[in-house]
Amino acid sequence: MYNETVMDHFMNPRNVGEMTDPDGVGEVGNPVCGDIMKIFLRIRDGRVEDATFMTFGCGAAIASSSMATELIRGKTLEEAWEITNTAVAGALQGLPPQKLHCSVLAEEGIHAAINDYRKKQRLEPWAETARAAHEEEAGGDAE
Amino acid sequence: MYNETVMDHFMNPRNVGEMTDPDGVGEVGNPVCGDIMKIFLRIRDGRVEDATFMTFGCGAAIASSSMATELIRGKTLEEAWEITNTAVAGALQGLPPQKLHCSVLAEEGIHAAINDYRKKQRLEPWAETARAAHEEEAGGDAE
Amino acid sequence: MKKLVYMDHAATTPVKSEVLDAMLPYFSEQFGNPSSLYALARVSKEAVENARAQVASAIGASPDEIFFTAGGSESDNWAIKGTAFANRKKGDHIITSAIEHHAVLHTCAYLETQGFSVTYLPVDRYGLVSPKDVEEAITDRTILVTVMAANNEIGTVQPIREIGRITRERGVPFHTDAVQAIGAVQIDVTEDAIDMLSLSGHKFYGPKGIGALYVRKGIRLGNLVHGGGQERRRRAGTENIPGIVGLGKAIEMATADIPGHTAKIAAMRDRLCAGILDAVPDTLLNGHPTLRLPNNINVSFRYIEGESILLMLDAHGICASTGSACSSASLEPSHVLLAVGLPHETAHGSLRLTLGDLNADGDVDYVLDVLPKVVERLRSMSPLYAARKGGV
Amino acid sequence: MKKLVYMDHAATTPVKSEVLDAMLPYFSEQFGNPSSLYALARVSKEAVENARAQVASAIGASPDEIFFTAGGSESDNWAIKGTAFANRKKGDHIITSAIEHHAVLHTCAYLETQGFSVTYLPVDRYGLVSPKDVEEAITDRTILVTVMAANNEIGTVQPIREIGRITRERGVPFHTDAVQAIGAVQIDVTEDAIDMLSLSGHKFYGPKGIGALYVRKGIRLGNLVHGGGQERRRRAGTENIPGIVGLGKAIEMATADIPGHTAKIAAMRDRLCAGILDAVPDTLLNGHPTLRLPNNINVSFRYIEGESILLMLDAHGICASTGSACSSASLEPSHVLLAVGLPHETAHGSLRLTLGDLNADGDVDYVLDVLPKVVERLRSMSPLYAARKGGV
Ligand SMILES: Cc1ncc(COP(=O)(O)O)c(C=O)c1O
Ligand SMILES: Cc1ncc(COP(=O)(O)O)c(C=O)c1O
Repeated sequence: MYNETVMDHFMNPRNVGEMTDPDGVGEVGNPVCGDIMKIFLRIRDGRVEDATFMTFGCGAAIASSSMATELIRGKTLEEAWEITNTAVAGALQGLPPQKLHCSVLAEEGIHAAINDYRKKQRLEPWAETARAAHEEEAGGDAE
Repeated sequence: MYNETVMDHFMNPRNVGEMTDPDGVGEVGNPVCGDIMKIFLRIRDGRVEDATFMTFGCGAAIASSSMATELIRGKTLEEAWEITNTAVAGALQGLPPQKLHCSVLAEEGIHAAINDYRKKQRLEPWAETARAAHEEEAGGDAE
Repeated sequence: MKKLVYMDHAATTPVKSEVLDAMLPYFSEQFGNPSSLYALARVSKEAVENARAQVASAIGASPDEIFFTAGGSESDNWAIKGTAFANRKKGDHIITSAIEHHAVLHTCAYLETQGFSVTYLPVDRYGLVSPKDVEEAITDRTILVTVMAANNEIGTVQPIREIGRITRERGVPFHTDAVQAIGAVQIDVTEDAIDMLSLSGHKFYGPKGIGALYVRKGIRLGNLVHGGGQERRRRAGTENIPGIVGLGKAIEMATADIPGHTAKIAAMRDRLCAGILDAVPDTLLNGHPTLRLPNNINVSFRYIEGESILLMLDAHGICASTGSACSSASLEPSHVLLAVGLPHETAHGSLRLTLGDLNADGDVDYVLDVLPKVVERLRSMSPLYAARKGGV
Repeated sequence: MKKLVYMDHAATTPVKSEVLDAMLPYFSEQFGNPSSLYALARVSKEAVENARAQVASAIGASPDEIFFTAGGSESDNWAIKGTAFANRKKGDHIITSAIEHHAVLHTCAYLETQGFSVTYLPVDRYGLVSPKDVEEAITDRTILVTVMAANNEIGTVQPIREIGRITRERGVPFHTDAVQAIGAVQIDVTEDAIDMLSLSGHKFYGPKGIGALYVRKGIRLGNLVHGGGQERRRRAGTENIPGIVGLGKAIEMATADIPGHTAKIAAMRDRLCAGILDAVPDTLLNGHPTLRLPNNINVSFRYIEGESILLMLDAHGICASTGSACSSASLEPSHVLLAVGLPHETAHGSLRLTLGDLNADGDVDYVLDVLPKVVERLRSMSPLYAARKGGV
């Protein structure tokens, strides 16, 4: 069902764990739907110095969290904001169609964490862009 | 589908053939239904001295003709008249349910031949007894 | 051992050894349920998808247009009922032919009890449906045309490409029962403009109890078997993996070289057919002289009845059929033979010989030796034959 | 080779070698179409009738009450739709339970679109249907009660004999989906007053793609698959002889000694179940403590999700399931677990282990070694678990 990259990020997830004193935290998802993703950020000079996650969810949710935190490490907040679900799924070499929402969750988690940081900095939160457009583009393995 | 007795009477039918100058002939059945049976009788002193048949039809029709002519040979006309379809099917050790009508045809063939003889003798033809009763009783192999 | 000459390939065929070999690992070793997540299940899943690609490629479809079923009958039922019930709001009229298999005809008859109306197109004396008749029968309430690719009794091959062209033009879905045609006639669902196509494994040296329905993308079709999410939610039931694998392998082999394979069978068939017509007087060939399946002979021997011919042939080890296999146990003469205009008594005397991979030239000689004697024997008992001789 | 521990016997089972051996002659040698007249066909016909007797005897039916189908899903569809459409004039109301297999539930949902009304009886927290609820739900428009004999996910065994007694008294036909029950629970259609019963070969070491429907004499039932005259005109399609033979052999073996066989499986199951509940905190056992299938364990591990458990188990060679096999690919938590009252997030964390002939004691030890670590590992990543720990 999952390709090797996904399985690698599921079996050996990068950046797992709660962060002590994070600069921004985003929690998205819903236990009713079977997935909750919590992204922790440490920000230095407008850059993501460290990013970790805690995830309750399926293989794709855990792999997406792992990949998403990898992708945003070292990026400026603007760059990190631009990491779309498509980018996450792409970096994972594709997700099954019914699992693309996990990569969407990762994008949302990053956004939530960045805006949490901005809020703490008393900055205006950034606005979400239309989601549908991303989802249409996202490629994926056959089921 | 057929038991050994039926197959024997089909593969080695007794009394096949047209009779020259028969005393009675009965033809029953209908080519539309796929079977025609013709019974020929030679009568001496009120007895069936000889009986032969010609049949167009399935295996059961041919076997029933063969068995029916066997059964009536040597019998008085009264006895021959009483040979029912049940007797024919029974002597054949049973027929599949959907083939019981072939034994009925044999009974009808005998009756037709006897009445043909009686007509030629300027005797009143005998009346058919109710057919349904016989058919109900008739046993048969499972299909 | 007693001699066995099998000439009933249209009824069913043995599973080819290569096909059985392909199936064997999936009974007891690679037995995983493809819906499951683990590695064992992925092997089954891949086997299913591989077979789907084999079936698709054999008929020019794409794999996601192929759905596995339990055989030709289920495929026919699904295509016809599924189309009818899903399009009820659009219309209630179905067009078919008078010589379809019972899986189509009885399904249509059932739909008539459910308020649909069905046109049964007549055929000419060779069993051909006229595309013009199809065209003229279409009304604005027509929701389906279903005409078989080739007939199972008399072997007549229908002009499905012309019918496909017409139905496509008129925007009416076209289903064809290709159960007898696969491996015998080249079929390309795109070129032939076919919207749905039924096939059945055991007719081309694959296993029994497995078939497929091709459904062109975009065709509206309700489900026949509801339940689990198998076959992309369109046909419920744990997949018959060995059956599916066998179907894939069998159709690949059956369609690899249709002209080469059929030429060999047709050569035997032609010699046998000519020999029978030559040796046995008062014999009619049913079906079309050239537009027919390469393996099919259907003849009527006047004055005798088919079942008794079969029994005598069986006593000589020859397996044959009178009409379709299903009708052998019934008392009705074949609806196909009646539709091509045979009188009842002639229809009753019909014999179908269908050749195939089990036959060799010696079989032809053997049948040519046995069959005329059998006919002669039965005629010698037949009052109709006696009357005809008398009459001449 | 990598270790493989198969604990998904409820999804499917491998074909037993004795069963495959019984099937093998019917693929390529005794391949005759049983509807035909010749000797070759009679061998097939006898094989089918022998299997029919085996199935009948396993459930206390008579052979002419057994009809072969392509599996459990077809049997369920046939029983339910066939009853509904044949009795439309009598009524339009069907009673079932909330925890049926999708083959029943989706069929009922389809019938709702066709004007029927369906009562979905609730179950208690163990998954039990109350016979009293059945009784109270029956109206004078009720034409069918369908309640499964045993649940495929949580293993709860239903009081079908009581339900049978009630429905028989009220004159309402009673169908039971016994797909999971065969070989695990003693069933006697006469004593249990069952009118129709579905079963499927691959759940008890028989082949996939073959099943049967028991239909008590005198029960009104329309056809699902129309066509040829097979199965006494009630289910069209050339018979899947090897499948039928395999089904017969498999059910004979599976029901030969139910108490002896299940005792062995239940002993392993009990040790595994106790071990899991012991080793893993925050774990709930789903289903009934005693009225359950002997091979079934269904537990919910709080704070983690089922698919990720399966993937990690698979990495260790352990085959298991979360809910029914079909739902593994879906995003919905199991309707069965929701029906017994589990909150969504707990339902998402469920694991089904179903033991069987492929297991030995060592497998229990192995799973008891691996599973707690897997749960621990996933919990260590779970924000829900962290929050719960924080909260204590
Ligand atoms: C309870 C129950 N009913 C019906 C079915 C359907 O059986 P099959 O997949 O063989 O069609 C299954 C198995 O999937 C089942 O567990
Ligand atoms: C033309 C045709 N359609 C449908 C069928 C039904 O196929 P099956 O018996 O595999 O269900 C057959 C064969 O019996 C056939 O010859």
